[in-house]
Amino acid sequence: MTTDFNVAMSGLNFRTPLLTGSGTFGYGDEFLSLIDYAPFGGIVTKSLSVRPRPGNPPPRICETPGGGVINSIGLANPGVEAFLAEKAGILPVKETKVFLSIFGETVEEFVTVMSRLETLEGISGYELNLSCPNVKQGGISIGGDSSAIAETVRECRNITDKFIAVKLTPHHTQVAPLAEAAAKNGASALTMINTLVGMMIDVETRMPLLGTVTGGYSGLPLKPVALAKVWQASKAVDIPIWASGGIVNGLDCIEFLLAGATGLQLGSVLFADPYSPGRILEEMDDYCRRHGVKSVEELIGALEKP
Amino acid sequence: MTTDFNVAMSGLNFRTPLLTGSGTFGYGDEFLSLIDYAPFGGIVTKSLSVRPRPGNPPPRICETPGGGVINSIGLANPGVEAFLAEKAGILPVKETKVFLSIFGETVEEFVTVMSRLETLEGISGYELNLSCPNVKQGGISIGGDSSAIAETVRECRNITDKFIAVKLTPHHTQVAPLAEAAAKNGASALTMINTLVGMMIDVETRMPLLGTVTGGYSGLPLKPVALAKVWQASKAVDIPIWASGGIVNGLDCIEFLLAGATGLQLGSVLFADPYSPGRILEEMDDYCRRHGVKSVEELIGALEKP
Amino acid sequence: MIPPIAEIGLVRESIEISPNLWDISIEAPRLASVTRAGQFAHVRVSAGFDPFLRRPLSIGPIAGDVLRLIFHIRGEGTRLLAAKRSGDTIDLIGPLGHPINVPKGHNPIIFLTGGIGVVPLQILDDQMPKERERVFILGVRSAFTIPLSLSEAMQRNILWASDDGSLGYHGNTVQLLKNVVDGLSADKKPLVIACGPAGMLRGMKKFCIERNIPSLVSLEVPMGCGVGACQSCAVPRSDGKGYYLVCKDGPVFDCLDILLETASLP
Amino acid sequence: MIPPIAEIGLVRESIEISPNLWDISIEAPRLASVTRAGQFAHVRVSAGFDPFLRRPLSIGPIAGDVLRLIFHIRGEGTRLLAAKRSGDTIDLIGPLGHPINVPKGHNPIIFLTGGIGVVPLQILDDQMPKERERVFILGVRSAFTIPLSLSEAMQRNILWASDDGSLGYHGNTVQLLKNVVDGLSADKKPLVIACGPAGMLRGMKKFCIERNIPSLVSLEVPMGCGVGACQSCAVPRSDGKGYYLVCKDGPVFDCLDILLETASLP
Ligand SMILES: Cc1cc2nc3c(=O)[nH]c(=O)nc-3n(C[C@H](O)[C@H](O)[C@H](O)COP(=O)(O)OP(=O)(O)OC[C@H]3O[C@@H](n4cnc5c(N)ncnc54)[C@H](O)[C@@H]3O)c2cc1C
Ligand SMILES: Cc1cc2nc3c(=O)[nH]c(=O)nc-3n(C[C@H](O)[C@H](O)[C@H](O)COP(=O)(O)OP(=O)(O)OC[C@H]3O[C@@H](n4cnc5c(N)ncnc54)[C@H](O)[C@@H]3O)c2cc1C
Ligand SMILES: Cc1cc2nc3c(=O)[nH]c(=O)nc-3n(C[C@H](O)[C@H](O)[C@H](O)COP(=O)(O)O)c2cc1C
Ligand SMILES: Cc1cc2nc3c(=O)[nH]c(=O)nc-3n(C[C@H](O)[C@H](O)[C@H](O)COP(=O)(O)O)c2cc1C
Ligand code: FES
Ligand code: FES
Repeated sequence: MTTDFNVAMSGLNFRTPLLTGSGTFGYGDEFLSLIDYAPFGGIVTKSLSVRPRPGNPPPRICETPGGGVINSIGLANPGVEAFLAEKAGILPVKETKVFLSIFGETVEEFVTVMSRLETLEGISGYELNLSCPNVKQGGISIGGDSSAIAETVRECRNITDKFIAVKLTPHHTQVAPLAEAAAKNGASALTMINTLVGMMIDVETRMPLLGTVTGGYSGLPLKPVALAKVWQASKAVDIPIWASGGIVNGLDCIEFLLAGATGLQLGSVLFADPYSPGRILEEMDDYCRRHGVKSVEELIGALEKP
Repeated sequence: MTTDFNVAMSGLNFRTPLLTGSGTFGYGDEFLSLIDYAPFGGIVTKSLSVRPRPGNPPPRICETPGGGVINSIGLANPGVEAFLAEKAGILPVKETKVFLSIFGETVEEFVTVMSRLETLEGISGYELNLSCPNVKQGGISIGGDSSAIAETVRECRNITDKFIAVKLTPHHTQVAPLAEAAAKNGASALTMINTLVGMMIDVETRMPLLGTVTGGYSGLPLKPVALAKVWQASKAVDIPIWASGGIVNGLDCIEFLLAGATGLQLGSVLFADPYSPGRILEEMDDYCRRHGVKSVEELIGALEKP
Repeated sequence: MIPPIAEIGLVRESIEISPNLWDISIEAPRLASVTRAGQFAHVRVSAGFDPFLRRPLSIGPIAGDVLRLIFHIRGEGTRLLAAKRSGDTIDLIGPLGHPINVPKGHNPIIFLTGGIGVVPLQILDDQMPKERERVFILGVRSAFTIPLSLSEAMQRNILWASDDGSLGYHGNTVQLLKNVVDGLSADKKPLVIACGPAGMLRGMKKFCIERNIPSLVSLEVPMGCGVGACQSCAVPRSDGKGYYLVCKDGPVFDCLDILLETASLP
Repeated sequence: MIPPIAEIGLVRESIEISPNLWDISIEAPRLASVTRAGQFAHVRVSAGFDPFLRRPLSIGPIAGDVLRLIFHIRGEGTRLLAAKRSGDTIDLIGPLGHPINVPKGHNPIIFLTGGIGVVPLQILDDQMPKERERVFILGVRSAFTIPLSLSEAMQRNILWASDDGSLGYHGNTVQLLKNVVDGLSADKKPLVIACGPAGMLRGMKKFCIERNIPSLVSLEVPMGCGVGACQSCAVPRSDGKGYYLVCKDGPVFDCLDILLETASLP
C-alpha cells in the first residue's frame, strides 16, 4: 500500500484512522487469534459502568432486511472494579492504542469510573457513551441535553489529560449545541453516532424480536444518518470527528472522510467480517491511488460544494 | 377479501387504515388515471405554507443501498392562496377522505394557513408537519420542543373542529413529552414519523448527491425506527397513531398495527409501486385469514409481551 | 395530453448493441399506440425495493405494438434492466411528459444528439412529416460505440461526429453544429432540438444564443414519482420564478426558459 | 480451549437429505483437525452484508479434512447457504464454544436429540470411546424427515421417536426417554445430553430433575460475534447472577445452571 494512513488528532498520532466501535470488540482480546491489529489506529472497548450490569433480557440481537442489525445488550459489563481486577490485564495495549468507553447514569458515575481507570498504564484515552439507547437512564437522556453534556465533559476533563471522545446519539434535532457543549468543555473528539432506536416484530408470533422490544439499530441503514451527523458536527466544531455507523468498506470510509471525519469506527461489520480492517485499508488505498491522494488527511472535509 | 378493514379514529370512520404520506401523492390528482382510490381510507396532501416555496436547489432525490430514498424537496408548494385559487378544485374529495398537510415556520403561520383552508368544503382534516428536515426554520425545530408543539396544536384546535394529525420527527430522545403535548392540546392523531436526516456522497466527484447536502431519509431503512416510535407513542398517549416509514407490503402494515398504529401511510412506495394500495390490502387480508383475524382493529396494539 | 397509464410490457428481444448499451424491444400495445416523440416511461427495475425507485427512460422507436428502450448501463437499475430476457415482463408507466412540439416556420430542424441522447429524437424523426427538412447530428466516442443498429443508422441521414475521428467529423457535436449552421443559406431559419450530455447542451445553448437560433433541449434529472406529484425533478427557471418539473413540464424545454448553465444535470 | 481460527472452506458436496434439510461437506483441514464434539462454526452466508450477520452452525461429523454442516432452511441465511455448490467457498470461523465434557462415572450416556439437534451429538457419538455405553434417541416428525442419511442412521444404534408413529416409538422424545430410564436396572447412573427444540429441552429438564438425573443441553440463540465480544447470546443463569454467554460459556450447559424454563429460545 502506498497511501499514508497516519492521522493526527488532538495531540495523538494514529497509524490509521480505523478504530473499533464500542461494544463490538469486547475488551480487545477476543479477536487476537483471528486478526492482525496493525490496521487499527486504535480500539474502543465495551462501555464500563460503576456497578456490574447484567444486561437486558434476551433475545438481544436481530437483523432487519437491507443489512441492519438491532441489539439490546443493555451495556452488560462487569463494572469497573471487576474489570480492573480481571480484565485490565488483557487489554491489547501493545498491539494498538486503547480507548476505554465509559457509561454512567449521572455525571458522578462517569467521574467515578474514569478516576478508577486513570490508575491503568498504557491507555490512550476514553470515549464517553452519552448515547446508549438501551438503558432507561443516563446515556441517551444526558446525551440529548447540552448542559448535561457540558457538565459531564468538564468534570471528566478535570481528572484526566488523556484523549476524551464524546459519543452522541442521532436522536436530536440540532447537533450544533450538543457538539459545542462537548468541544468547549474539553472533548478531544466527537463520535458520531451511536445507534438509532429501532424495533422488529415477528408477525407470526406477534412478538418483538428483542426482549426489550426496542434496541439500537446499526449496520448499513445507519450510514446515511451517520454521514449527515458527521458533516453537521464537523461544521459546528473544530475538534476531530470519529465516524460510527454502517461502515463496511473502504468507499464508506472515503465518504466519511470527505464529510469531515478523522476517525472511522468499525462496528457491526466486525461480526460479519472480522477481517474487514485489512480489507478496508486496501480498498482505501486503491481509491487514493486512483485519485492521486497521497495521504488520507487530504480527504478530511474535502467534500465539494454542490 | 373477507377482512373488515374499517377503522374508527377520533370520531371519523375510515374504510381502510391506508393513507398516503404527505409529499408523495401531490394534491391527490396526479395518480387518478393510474390507480383506484378505493383502497385508501384517506389521503394526506403535500404540505402547504403561507407563502409559495420554490423548494431546494436540485438534485432533490437520491437512493441509498438497501432500499432507502433521500429527498430534499424543501416543501416546494404554491402557497395557500395559489392553492385555493388553482388546485383546491382538483382535490379528490369524492374518491376518498382528504387531509391537508400544513407547514409553518411559526405558530402564526400554521394558524394562518389553516384558517384559509377552513373555507374549503369536503375536507376531513389536517396534518401538521412539525418535522420537516429540509427547511432551516420551523418544522423540525418546533417539532423538537414540547411547549412549541403544545402551542401550535392548541392554536390550531381553536379554529377547527376537524381532525388534526400531528406529524413528529424521529430526532428526539424521548417521544412521550412531545406526544403528550400534542394529545393534551387537541390532536386527533399523531403521525410517527417524518424522515430521518440523511446524506450520500459520490466519492468519484466528491459531491453530495443532493443539492442541499442532507435530506430526508425514507424507505425500507426507516421502518425499524418508525416501528419503535409508533410503539413508544402508543404507550405514551391514547389518541390514534398514524404510522409512516418504510411501509411497502401488507406484513409491514401488520407489524405497525401490532405496534399500536391505527392509520398506515404509504409514502415512497407510491413512487416504485403506485398500485401498492390494492396489493397491500390483499396481503393484509391474506394474513388476517391465516390468523383468524376478522377485523384489522383486533390487531391494533396486539403485540405480545416478550 | 394523455394521462399516464400502467402497462405490463412483454420483452420481445434484448440486444447489447455496443458494450453496455442495450436495446430492449417490448410489446406494450397501449403505450405503443399513444406515445409521441419526446415522452418517456417510468420503468420498474426490481420486483422488490432495492433499488427503490423506478428509472425514467425515453421511449424509443415504435413499430406496431412494440416500443423500444435504449439505454446505457450506469448503475444497478440499468444493470437489472439489461438482465431482462425475451419473455420477461416489465412494469411501465407512461407516456410521461409532453410530446415535443416542433414550432412551425423553422427549417431545417437540426437534431443535435450525443450518445444515448439519440433515443427520443429517433422517434421524432420517425413521426415528423417526411417533407420537413432536417439535419440529424449524432456524436459518439468512436465508431465502435454507436447507440443504434447499423441498419437504423443507414436509414436515417446521419451526420456523425466522433471524439476519436473514427466516424464522420473529428470533434464534438457543437463544432459540427457550427459548421452545419455556417453552411446554411441566409434564408434558412434553423431550429435545434438537442438531447445528450450536459456539456453538449450547455455548449449548444451558448452557440444558439450567439447566433440567435431557437433551441429545445430534452433533460435528464433524477426522478421520484414521474407524474408531477413529488417535485423531485426540478430544474431552475431562467425567469427566477423557481423551478420547472422535468416530468410534468418537460422533459423538453425551450433553452431560454431554463437555467441550463447552473442546472445540476447528472 | 483452542482459540478460534479463520478458514475458507471448500464445498465438496451439498445434498438435500430431506425437504429443506441440507448436508454440506466442506474441506476445511485446519478446522477438521481441531474441532471437538459440541463446538460450532460461525458461517458467513453472504459475500455482502444483507443478511448482515454470520450464522452459527454446529460442526457435524468429521472425516479426515472434511467437516459437515447439517441444517434446516429457516430463513434467508440458511437459504443462501443451501445454494452453495461443490467448488464454492465458505468463510468459517471456528471451532467456537467449549467441547462437550462428558463427566465420568455415568452410564449409559443418553443422547436425546430432536430433528436437527442430532448434529452436534453425532460427532460426540463418533468421538466418545467405543466402550462407553450409550442410548441414542432421535425424535422426528415422520419417517420422511430424518436429519441424516440412511447409512448413517443404520450405523448408529438409534432409538427413533416420531410424532406420527411412522418410525419407531409413536410419541415425543421425552416420553421415550422416560421409557428408556424406566427400563434401566437400578445400579445405572444415566446422564442425558440433549439438543433439540426448546419444548423438548424443557420437558427433559423437568423429567430429569424429578428423577434426579444429571443432564446437559446444547443451546441455540441468536448471535452477533460468536467469540464472546458482544454479549448478544445471553441465557439467564439459575443462580440469579445474570447471564451466561452461549458462544463463550456454552453452547452446552448443565441444565441446573441455566433458567431453561424462562430462557427465550428461538
Ligand atoms: C426523461 C428521461 C429520459 C431518459 N432517457 C434515457 C434513455 O433513453 N436512455 C438512457 O440510457 N438513459 C436515459 N435517461 C437516464 C436514465 O434515467 C439513467 O441513466 C438511469 O436512471 C440510471 O439508473 P441506474 O440505476 O443505472 O444508475 P444509478 O446511478 O445507480 O442511479 C441512481 C439513481 O440516480 C438516478 N439517475 C442516475 N443517473 C440519472 C440520469 N442521467 N437521469 C436521471 N436519473 C438518473 C437513477 O434514476 C436512480 O434513482 C433518461 C432520464 C430521464 C429523466
Ligand atoms: C451453537 C449453535 C449451533 C447451531 N447448530 C445448528 C445446526 O447444526 N443446524 C441447524 O439447522 N441450525 C443450527 N443452529 C441454528 C441456526 O443458527 C439457525 O437456524 C440459523 O441461524 C437461522 O438463520 P436463517 O437466516 O436461516 O433464519 P432467520 O430466521 O432468517 O434468521 C434471522 C436471525 O436470527 C438468527 N436465528 C434464527 N433462528 C436461530 C436459531 N435457532 N438459533 C440461533 N440463531 C437463530 C439468525 O442467526 C439470524 O441472525 C445453531 C445455532 C447455534 C447458536
Ligand atoms: C452488539 C452491540 C453492542 C454495542 N455496545 C455499545 C456500547 O457498549 N457502547 C457504545 O458506545 N456503543 C455500543 N454500540 C454501538 C456501536 O459502537 C456503534 O456506534 C454502532 O453499532 C453503529 O456502528 P455500526 O453500524 O458500524 O455498527 C454497540 C453496538 C452493537 C451492535
Ligand atoms: C419526496 C418526498 C417528499 C415529502 N414531502 C413531505 C411533506 O411535504 N410533508 C411531510 O410531512 N412529509 C413529507 N415527506 C415525508 C413522507 O410523508 C413520509 O413521512 C416519509 O417519506 C416516510 O415514509 P416512507 O418511508 O413510506 O416514504 C416526503 C417524503 C418524500 C419521499
Ligand atoms: S418526478 Fe415526481 S414531480 Fe417529477
Ligand atoms: S455472540 Fe457475541 S458474545 Fe456471544
